[in-house]
This record gives sequence, structure tokens and C-alpha cells, in this order.
Amino acid sequence: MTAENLRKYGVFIAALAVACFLPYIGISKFMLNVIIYAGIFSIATMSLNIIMGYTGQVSLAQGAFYGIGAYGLAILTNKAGLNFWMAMLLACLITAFVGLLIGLLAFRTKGPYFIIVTLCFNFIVYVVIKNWDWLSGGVRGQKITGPELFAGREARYYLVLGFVLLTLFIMWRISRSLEGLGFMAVRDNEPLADALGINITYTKIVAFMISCFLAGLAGCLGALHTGYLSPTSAHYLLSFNFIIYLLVGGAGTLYGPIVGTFTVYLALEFMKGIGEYRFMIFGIILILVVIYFPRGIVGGLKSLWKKVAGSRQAEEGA
Amino acid sequence: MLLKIESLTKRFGGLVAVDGIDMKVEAGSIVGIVGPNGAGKTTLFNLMSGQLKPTSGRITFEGVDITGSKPFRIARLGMGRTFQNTSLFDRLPLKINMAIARRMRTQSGFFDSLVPLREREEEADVARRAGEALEFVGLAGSAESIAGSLPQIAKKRLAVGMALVGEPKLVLLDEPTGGVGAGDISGMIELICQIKDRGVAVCVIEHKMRMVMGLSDRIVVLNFGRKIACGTPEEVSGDPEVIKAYLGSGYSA
Amino acid sequence: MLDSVSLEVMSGELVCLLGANGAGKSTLMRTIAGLVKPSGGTIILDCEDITGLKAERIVRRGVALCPENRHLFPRLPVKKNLSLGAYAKHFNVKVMEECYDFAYELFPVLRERGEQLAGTLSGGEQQMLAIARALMSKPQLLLLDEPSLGLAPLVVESIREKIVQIVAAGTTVLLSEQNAGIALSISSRGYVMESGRVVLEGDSESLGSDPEVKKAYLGI
Amino acid sequence: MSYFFQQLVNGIMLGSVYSLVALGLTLIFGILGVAHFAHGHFYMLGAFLVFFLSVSFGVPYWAALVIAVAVFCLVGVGIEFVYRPVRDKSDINAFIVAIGMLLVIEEAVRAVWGTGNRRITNPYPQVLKFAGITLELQRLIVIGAAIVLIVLLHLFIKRTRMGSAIEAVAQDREGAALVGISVNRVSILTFSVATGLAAAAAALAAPLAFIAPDMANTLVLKAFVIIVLGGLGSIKGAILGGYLLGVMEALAIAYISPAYKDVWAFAALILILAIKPNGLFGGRD
Amino acid sequence: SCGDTGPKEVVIGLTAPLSGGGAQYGTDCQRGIEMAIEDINKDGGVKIGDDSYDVKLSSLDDRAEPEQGVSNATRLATDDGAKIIFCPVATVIFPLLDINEKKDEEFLILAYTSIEMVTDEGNELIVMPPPPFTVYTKLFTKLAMQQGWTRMAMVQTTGAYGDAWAKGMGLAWQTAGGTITDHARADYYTETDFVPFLNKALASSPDVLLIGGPSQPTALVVEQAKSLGFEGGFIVMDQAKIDGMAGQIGMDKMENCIGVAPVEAPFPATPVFAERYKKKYNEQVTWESAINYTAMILLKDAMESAKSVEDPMAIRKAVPGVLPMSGDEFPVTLDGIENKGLMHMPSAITMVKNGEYTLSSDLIYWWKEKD
Ligand SMILES: Nc1ncnc2c1ncn2[C@@H]1O[C@H](COP(=O)(O)OP(=O)(O)OP(=O)(O)O)[C@@H](O)[C@H]1O
Ligand SMILES: Nc1ncnc2c1ncn2[C@@H]1O[C@H](COP(=O)(O)OP(=O)(O)OP(=O)(O)O)[C@@H](O)[C@H]1O
Ligand SMILES: [Mg+2]
Ligand SMILES: [Mg+2]
Repeated sequence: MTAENLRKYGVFIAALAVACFLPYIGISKFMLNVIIYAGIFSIATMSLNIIMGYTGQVSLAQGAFYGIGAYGLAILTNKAGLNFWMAMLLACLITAFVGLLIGLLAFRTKGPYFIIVTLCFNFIVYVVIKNWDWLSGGVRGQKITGPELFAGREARYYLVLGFVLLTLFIMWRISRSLEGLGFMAVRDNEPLADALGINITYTKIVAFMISCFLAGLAGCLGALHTGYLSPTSAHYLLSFNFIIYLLVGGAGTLYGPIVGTFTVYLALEFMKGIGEYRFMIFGIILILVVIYFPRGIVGGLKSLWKKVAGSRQAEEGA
Repeated sequence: MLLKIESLTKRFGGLVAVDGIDMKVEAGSIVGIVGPNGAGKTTLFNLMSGQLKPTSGRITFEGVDITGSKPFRIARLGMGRTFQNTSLFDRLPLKINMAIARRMRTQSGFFDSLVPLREREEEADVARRAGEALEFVGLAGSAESIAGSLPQIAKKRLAVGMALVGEPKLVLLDEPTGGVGAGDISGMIELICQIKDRGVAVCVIEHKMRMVMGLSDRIVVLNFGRKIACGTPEEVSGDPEVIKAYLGSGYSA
Repeated sequence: MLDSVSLEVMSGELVCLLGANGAGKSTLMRTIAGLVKPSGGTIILDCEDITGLKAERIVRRGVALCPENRHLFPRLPVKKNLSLGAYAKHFNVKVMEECYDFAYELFPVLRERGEQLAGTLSGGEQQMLAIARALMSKPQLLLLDEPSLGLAPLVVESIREKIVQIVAAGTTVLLSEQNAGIALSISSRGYVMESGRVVLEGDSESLGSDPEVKKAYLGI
Repeated sequence: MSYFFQQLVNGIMLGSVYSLVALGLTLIFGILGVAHFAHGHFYMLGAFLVFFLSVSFGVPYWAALVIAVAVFCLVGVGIEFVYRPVRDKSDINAFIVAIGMLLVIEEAVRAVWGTGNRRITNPYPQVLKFAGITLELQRLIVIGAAIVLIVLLHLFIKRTRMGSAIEAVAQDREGAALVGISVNRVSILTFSVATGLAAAAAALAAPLAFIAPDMANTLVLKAFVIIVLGGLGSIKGAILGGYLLGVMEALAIAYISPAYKDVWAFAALILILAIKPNGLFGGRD
Repeated sequence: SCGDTGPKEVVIGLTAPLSGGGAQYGTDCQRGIEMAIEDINKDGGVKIGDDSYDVKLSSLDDRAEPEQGVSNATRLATDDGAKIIFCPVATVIFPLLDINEKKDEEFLILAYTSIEMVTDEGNELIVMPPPPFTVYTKLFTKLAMQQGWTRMAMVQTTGAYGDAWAKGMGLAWQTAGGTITDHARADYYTETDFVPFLNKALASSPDVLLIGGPSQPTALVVEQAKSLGFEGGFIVMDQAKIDGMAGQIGMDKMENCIGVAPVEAPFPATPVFAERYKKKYNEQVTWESAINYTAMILLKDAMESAKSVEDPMAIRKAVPGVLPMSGDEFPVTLDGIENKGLMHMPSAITMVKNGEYTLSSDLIYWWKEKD
């Protein structure tokens, strides 16, 4: 049992220990910067995991919600002059509320129809932000000033780390709570869940609102860290990125979103040296990963572990 | 009266799948529903449990009008069901299947999962109930197995267990022994009797006549969406119209 | 799933396959039809080795499977499902008409339901359509996996008669059934499977009277 | 009023291109269930091929068009092989493969041909004027050729054995194999036809606009929107959806606001789906 | 650094779109800097006292996305130790202004844009060489009115640049007594067919169209407008280059276009540079290359004068001292610099008449006319 626990938590504790001291083990400022972004994006990917991995609804609107969170924060601090933390909380709540409205419309549809509805929504949000100069600052974007405390990169790193852990905690709790059971039921067999007394639309909307809230949170952190906001923060290509991160890491797994985001984002950042051809190489790697690890890195490792453990058990049994 | 159906009708385009049916189910009784293929039996179930909305007619469950209600509401009122093509959460373990089926009797929401105070208790309760239900349907030994990998008979039993774990007052079983080996049928019959012993009413669709005759307190016979006979097994099996439409002259009770 | 199964079906014969749930009957049939690749062993059809051939090639050689899960085309009308049943054979219009007639005679409901989408048929109607579709290609060897599943007693009776007719007309049939009584009553020989292996074989009468078989598989 | 008709013709022209691209996609996504997001990139490659044939090698326009279509029917075969390992997995895995594929293509085109826009000389630059409407001949040719292709495809799907085989494979692979349909062959054929159609659309529309590595990015989005709007797997839906979107777009530019032209179309789609969750001619649930 | 025998190095950063739609633009800028660095290194590098530094360019792709640009700049400033970073996209420059004055990570932004607003934020570490676009609006208006055109329709490119342009132009036009008959925005980066937009604009029967975005799509707009029977003139925003457009559609179709003069026309030394450029890259020279080349040489002079390759503030402060750079010697003239970083670069406009560039050699010293 202890060996089992060690496997379960050992990796996590080791990773957490490294994470706690990361800024002081001599990594470059640039590296730290990249890691902060990866952390922020992994929150967004986790948010996608809740709606897509656990509830089975592939949303291509996470980019839009990331953007709504970020713009919400910017507008509330710059235009309404709200206190930063108040604005951040409010921005996330607004994002969740928009999620509710969109969910009410979009969850009338299913499967590929839902995917396309969310994609359209993202497209609309992007175009509106780009053109609605008065509110969003249009293409020129706007500046965001965070609290003095988080002016330094290290401080922002710990802030993001804290929120990554919080999001991870939420995801972990959901995955093993009664609410999470409902999510899984909806993902795996809607008609049966319905017949078993689970309110499908309500469940989906709850999952979607949590997901949107967290995507909005990621957007706020992204805006804070960049210190500046432009319509690309709501682009649908962001949604595509999150899906790529999630599938490379492993949808429906606890650590998949983080592993996927860090792997892909860091790899692309380091491949910048290659210049032009990096997307070609990345594209090929992406295809190979999806073909050979259809359930993502974490999913693949899990089944590998099962095989190893299985054969070990068989040996012991013999 | 537990369930009361009044002149229930369902049309699909030109086809009348269920045609003005009146029917009652008494608490704690077993009602068999038989009829040729395409007679409208499954459609009738789908209307009762809310999967389909009736074209006309009325359904009352414990005095509550549930005509046109959503399936999950009807399930929460206390009507469980199984499907003709056994439907399970194929990728999940049995105990999780059971827990999901019990979910509708719990209150915990998202915030409870973050601060698990009430949730703790409910989770324990769910686990206990799930264990009991698995025990009841004879699957306690394979709580950890994946539902999709079970043999047919175990799938059927699991489905019945899931219909029961939410403490319904009525369960609808659509061909609970379809595809089940001859050797395993008696076990299923026993299980259905035990359900009745718990005071839960059962509606069962079956083509295995001997089984239906043995089990049911009352039998309803459908043909072309209409009720052509209704009564005790003896009454029904003697009915010439039933023999002609469904049983065939070769049948002897 | 299967453990070195050997069985033989003579041309024009009706052989039944018995066994409890999970014994491997369906897997065996799917292997013969080419849906599952055998890990070892050979399958010989008409003196030709068909082991490892793809399903679509095996159909063209005259083997039709009516599978356990039916595998109909749910969003195509009944009639289209039937016509696809003869896809491998390139029949001309006249032969096609004959085939339709044969199917409709066997299951008159299908004629009425011609334009209905297969997915909206009742359970039993779908089973009828699956059997009829397998017959559309006029197979030389017909594999029937639990044809009586979900069918009303009268229909079961008529299928039983039809199978006898089909065999009389020269088609070879391998029949898997839970309802061992029916299967043994029309077949000439039978195999009993258990955990992926053939544990008993013999002519139907002797199997039917074997007390062990009766107890274990016939539920008597 | 003449302005209205002029925009209407433009909308129909746009719609013709949309329909051709969406038709291919509805076969691949709506019927085979592969979320082929790289479809637009093959449209782009088709335009590049026509460019090289007609501008660099002086091949006459129509010959270039025919060659491009033929080449891309073959290319379609290759695409099928890339998707084959994920074909039976969930839609979303194929989607990722598609993203990988389009990244490779776009980057390769940039590496080989640079990033600049290119243009094919318009083979029919004549301008027709009547009743106050000014029309380029090539635009009418696009409309006419598209209609011919659409009718041919429709006949192919509805009237041939192969057509029903495609539908059968889409609905139940195992069932299709059991009646003697080669799933691989049907899948290859589908990709081949769809990619050929995309190349045809590209060849027709190319002389009217730019050719650039990223020319098809919004096009493929719109094509997805169209097939969903029409109802997945519905040929009729893809055609009507294509024309509907084209006309809506042209009229939105004229009478509402050009900056938001895509927004109106996409918002209309969300509303239509909220009312009819399976699209206008909804097939698959 | 005692005993260090290897040549010392100074890294210059560039974050620009090197892939995606703006790749051509980014590459043109990159090439200008590259050529300058080659010349500098051939000449013995940056000489400070007895030391000499080889210059090295480190370029990163930002696809014109602000987030990417910030990440790139941070990497250039921290990892490569770049103290000068070139950036040719206004939307990326804005966020860079928020991070370039951080202690220990300061860097000087060489902003290649005509959006003057980037210098309005009070940032002390920015230099902007190209003339602000506002220079052109009045001149274009005057020229167009001289042709007897009074009705203008606008088909502008979307984005801050296009919006600012259209606003400025509209103001100038109406002040001069003209009318604006229609106003449409089209995304010149993604739109491939402008006929629907033109139909709308031409339906208002204008005399002249305000157009402009990158050169290529702008050329297509001209061609399509002519094919729709439009016979009036075009006012072309400064991002599009008249010579670049002529290369696309031919000089005869450029009749009646008013815009920025061709890059080779105004300065004596430009044709020499153009020839070298053509030899090296086998392409026609662009303003992007010419201006960035000159700016790089300017910065080298500034480093030498500041006696530092390390201190961006000192380098920035040394810039006025090394000016002017003359067009007799360099591809463009840089005459002076204002406190907020806006540089004085004379420019020239042109109008195509009878297949010829007119006016293109008349230099405009815009800052002298400023009120
Ligand atoms: N794809 C598969 N993967 C893993 N196990 C399988 C698979 N297919 C079948 N099995 C297992 O193989 C065994 C034989 O199954 P098969 O369906 O052939 O039995 P059967 O005799 O037809 O039973 P039934 O009467 O239930 O139809 C079963 O235990 C089943 O769980
Ligand atoms: N969605 C639908 N559209 C059209 N017809 C339908 C639909 N659903 C069911 N039907 C038809 O309604 C009739 C009743 O079907 P139902 O499934 O209730 O039959 P059943 O009595 O359960 O038969 P079985 O014993 O074969 O399962 C059948 O003829 C069926 O074809
Ligand atoms: Mg039924
Ligand atoms: Mg079986």
C-alpha cells in the first residue's frame, strides 16, 4: 500500500518541491517567463479538461473565455477603476456567467454540432473584441497594471503556481466527487444518465460554468503577466492550442493537462531556434503522438504502468 | 394506484405505435407486457419513463401527472428502467456504475466537492448502497471489473441493479433475459421475484412466455399498438385473439 | 478468446453451436467471417484457405454472417439496408427482386417498413432485418448468431421453418443459439463450447439427450 | 437595386466556392466522421498548382484545371493513409492529426515558395454590363462550373453503388464489411473525390483573388460551419448552406457592416442550431 | 574579461513576424538589419576605445502576436543580453513599452512603424525612424483636390493603423471641403477578394478611393476597382508602396494613384543600396530594408559615441549627437530626433500620371512645417 501511495503521490511531491524552488535554482529569466506562461496555459487546459475530458463536451470556445476573463479584468480595472483582486474575481464570475448564457444555447446541440457552435462563438468574440474599440481598445489593445506586489517576475511565478495548484485541486476534487460522477455519466452515456435521474443539461452547464470560470482565471493571469492585452488573447487558435495540449497530455486524466501544456509549449518555445521549420517538425510530431499515444502521454504511461504492474503481479503469482 | 395510463397514443408520422392504451400498475405487483415484434411495447416504456413524449393521453404516477416530463424527473419520482439493448457505462467499473445510478438521491453539488462536509456522509452512503445493490443482483464479487467486459447475463443483472439502487417504486424491465443463456434464466426470474418481495412494482417485457406467465400478477397483451387483452396469466393465455396474434397454436401454458 | 477450436461443416448441412454466455460462439463466428483475425490455425472454405482474408472478401466467397449486434445501417431505410446486403454480388434487377421477395415473404413486416430508417425499428424488427440482410447475398454458408434474440414466439417458429427450407435449398448453415431446444431440433449435428473450447460434439439427438448438456445448457 | 443584384451575384459566386469545399468536407466529416481541418490547405495547394502550371509553365487555364483536379484526386488517396490509424478513434484525434497536417503543409509551402501572395492572370477578364450591373465573366464561369460539379456529385452519391457504400461505411463499419464493402477503398475514394472537388474550387476561384499559404484558413472554418448548418452528412445541406452563407455574407457587407460580416453569419448559425439542433437537413444526431 | 582573447560580441535583437501573413514584411526588415551588420562587421565592428565588438543579430518570430513578442523580447534581453531590440509591428511595440524599462533588463526599442502614438507614452527607450503617417494626409488631400476630386470613398484596412489613417484622412478631406461618400473596412491581411467591398464603395459614385494595407492586396484593390469600371483616382496609405504595387499589376494600371514615392527615388545613395540589395537577395528593395539598414548604422554610431554597448539609456542619449545621417551616404536621410523618440526622416510622395511617377523627387521636410 505504501508503495502504491509512493507511486501515486511521490512524483507529485517531487514535482511540487522542484516547483517551489524553481526561481532560485539558477534558471534564466527567460526560462522562468516561459514557465509562467506554460503554467497559465495549463490552467486553461485544465479548464478544458473539466468540460471535455470529464464531461465529454468538446468546447472550442476556451480561447474566447480566456479572452473574456482577460478583457473583463482589463476593463474593470482600467475603465471602472476597480481594485485588482475584486476585478479579477468579478471577471472570472462574468466569464462563468457568459458561459451560462452560451451553455443554455449551445447545449441544445450535441457532438460535432456543439463543437461548431462553440467555435462560432469564439470567432464572434474575437471579431467583436477586435472591432469594438471603445470597450476593448481594438487591435491596439490595452495595458494592465497589476498590484505592486506582483511587479516582479518571481512573485508572479508564485502567484501562478498557487493558482495552478488550486485548479489542480478543484479538478482532483471533481474527479472523485459525486458531482464528478454526474459529469462522467453524461460523458459516457447520455440517455442512460437521463434515465438514471441525472439532469443532463444542468450537469453540462455546471461543468461548463466551472470550466469557463477557470478559463477566465487563466486569462486574467495571462493579462497580468504580459501586462498588456490584445485581441489575440481571445483568438480561436488559442482554443485549438488548448485542445492540442490536452490531447497530447491525455484528456480525462488529472495530470494530463499540465504535462501536455508544458511539453508542447516548452518544446515549441525551444524550437524557435530552428526558425521556419519548427511548425513543420511540430506538425509531424503531433501526428505521431496522436497515432501512437491516442490517449495522450499520461494515458499512455498509465496503461504502460498497468502492463508492467500486471506482468509483475503475474510473476509474483507464479 | 401506483401508475395509471389513460388513452395513451404515440404516432411516428403515419404509424401509430401506441394506440389509445389504458393501463394500471398496482404498487408491489408484477405486470407482464407481451406482444408481437413491433407491437409498441418498448414505445410504451419510453412513454412511461419520459424518453418519448406522447401524442396524446395521460400518465399519472402516484397521483402526479408525469405526461411529457423529462426522463430524469420521472426517475427521481421513483421509476427506474432498463433498456432493450442493455445500456451501461461500459468503460467504468461496476461500483461506479452503481454510484452513478444512486447519484440522483444525493444533494452534494460542486461546492460540496470542494469542502467535503456533507459530501463525506453522502459518499459513504452511496458506497454502501452501491455495495448492497451489487450484492442484491449477485455481482458483489466483481465490483472492480469494467462493465463493458461482463458477460451478457451479468450486464443484464447490473442494469437491473442500477434501476433499483435509486429506490424506485416501479421498475420497467425491457427483455431482461434477451440473449441470456437458458441456464441463467431461472436466476433472473428469482431476482425479479425478490424485487417484488421488496415491495417494488415491476413491469416486464418478455417474449419468453413461460417466464412471463410464471411471474406476472397481470399481463397486458399489445398488438399494433392496441391493448388486445389484459388479465391474469390464465385469462390471457386462453384468449383466442392472443393465441392468434402472438402465441401461435403451438403454445401451451 | 478461442482456444484451438476445430470444427467442420459439410456442404448442405445445418450445424448448431451451443454454449453458455461468453463461451466464444460469437467470437468463432466473427473469426470465420473475417472480422477477427485468428492468432493461429486455418479456416478452409471449399478446399481454399481463407484464413486472414478481410471480411469483405469472405462475403464475396459466399459466407454471410448475421451478427449478434446486428450492425445495421441505422440511418438508411430498410430497403436500402436490404439492397446493401447484396452489395458483394452485383445481382441484376431481376435477381434483386427475387431476393427482396424472399426476404419479405420471410418477414412481411419489412415490406411495410420499407421506407422507415432501420434505427427506428423495434428490437425484433431490427433482428428480422439483420437476418434478411444476411440472406440477400444468397450465401453458400450462412452464419446465424442467435437469430431468435428478441423475437416473438410466432416469429421464432417461422424462422425455424425457414432455416429448414434454406438448408433444404442447398445453403449450409452454422447456427449459434441460446435457445438450445430449437437449435437441436432442426440441426443434424452440434458442437458445445465452453471457455473458448469445443468440449462436446455429436449428432443433435445424442446431444439433446445427454443429461449433462441438458442440465448445463438447456436449462431443463 | 442594381447594387443589390450585383451583391447577390457576388454572394452566389462566393457560395459556389463554399459549396464545393463544403461538399468535400461533408463527405469526409459528415459521413466518414473525420474532422479534416486541413481540407482548406489542399484547396490552397490546388490553387498553387494551377498557378505553377498556368503561370510558370504556360499550360492553358482549363488544362491546368483538369490536371490539378486529377493530381488532387491522387493526393486524396495519400491523405486517407495519414488518417487511417486514427480513423476509428474519436473524432477529436483526427482533428489533431489534421492540425498537424496543416502545419506541415503551410510551413512547407512557405519554405518552398516563400510567403508572398501570388496571382493567376484572369483567363476571362471581360466585363459584362447590362441593366446597370457590372460582372466579370470569370465570376459567371465559377458559378456555372460549380453547378455542373455539384450536380455530378449529387448523381454520384445518390445513383451509384459507391454512393450508398459511402453512406453504409459511415453508419456502421463492421456492417459494411459484412456485406462486402471494402471500408478502406470507400474511405480512399471519399478523400479522393473531396480533395479533387477542393482543387476544382481553387482552380475556379484562383484567378479572382490571391494565392497565399494562409488563404484558406477562414475558408475551412466556414466550410465546417456550412456543413453543420446544413446538417452533418447531408449533401443537400452542404449545397444550400454554402449558397446561404455566401449570399448572407455579401448582403451583410452591403447593408450591415463589412467588419462584422462573418459575425452575422456565425451568429445566425448559432441561432439556427439552437432552434434546429441537427441543422437544416439534420442527419446524424 | 582579462585574458579573453576571442572577439567580443554585441547582440542586437529582432522580434518580428517571420512566419504567417506578415512574414514578407518581417523578412524585409530583417534583411536591412542583416546587411547593415555585415557592413559594420566588415568595417571592424563597433569600436569603443581599444575594444571592438562584432555585431550579431538574434531574430525571433512573433507572428505579430503581442504575447509572443513580449516573450521573445524577454528572452532576447535576458538570455542573449540584447540591449537593442528592433520591432516592426505596432501591436507588439505597445506591450514592449511596458517591459523595456524594467531594472537590469532595459532595452532600447527600435520601432519601425508610422503610428506616432507609440512615442506618446513617455517611454524614454524608444526610437521611431519612419515619418508618422499624419504627414501624408494633408499632402494627399491637396493633391487630390487639385485633380478636381471632391467625393471620396474609403475602403480601409482593419486595425489600429487603418482606423487611425482613415480618421486622419477623413478629417483632412472634410476640412478641405470634400465629402466622404462611403466608409468600409476590409481586412487586407486575410481578405482575398475585394469586389464585394468595392461594389459598396463604388455604389456611392466617388471620384477617389482611399485604400491601403500591405502592397499586394492594395494592388488587387486597384485592379478590381478598375475592372468594375472605376475611372477615378486612388489615395494609397503609406503601408502600401506604389512601386511595390506597380510590380504586381503593371505601371499602366497604376494610373491616378497617389502615395509614397518609390524607395529609389528620393535619396541619392538609395539606388546604390537598391542594387546591392538586388544582387544579394534577388528582389526589389523595400522601404523596410532601407530604413532598418540606416537605423542599424545609426545605432552603431550611437554606441560608439556613448562608449557603451551595455547601457541602452546612454545609447539613446547619444543618438541626437550622431545625427544627421545623410541620404547622400545612406539609403535614407535621418535628420534629427525629437525628445520623445520620433525621428526626422524626410519623405516624398508621388502620383502616377501617364505611366510616370510625378513629384517623386521633391523631398518633404515635414517636421519643419509642424505647428
Ligand atoms: N473484443 C474483445 N476483447 C476482449 N474480450 C472479448 C472481446 N470479444 C469477446 N471477448 C470475450 O470473449 C469471450 C467469448 O465471447 P463470445 O461473445 O464469443 O461468447 P458467446 O459464446 O457468443 O456468448 P453470448 O452467448 O453472450 O453471445 C467472452 O468472455 C468475452 O467477454
Ligand atoms: N422513431 C420511430 N420512428 C418511426 N417508427 C418507430 C419509431 N420508433 C418505433 N417505431 C415503430 O413503432 C413500432 C413499435 O415499436 P416498439 O419498439 O415499441 O416495438 P416492441 O413492441 O418493443 O417490439 P420488439 O418486441 O420487437 O422490441 C414498431 O413498428 C417500430 O418500427
Ligand atoms: Mg422492444
Ligand atoms: Mg454471442
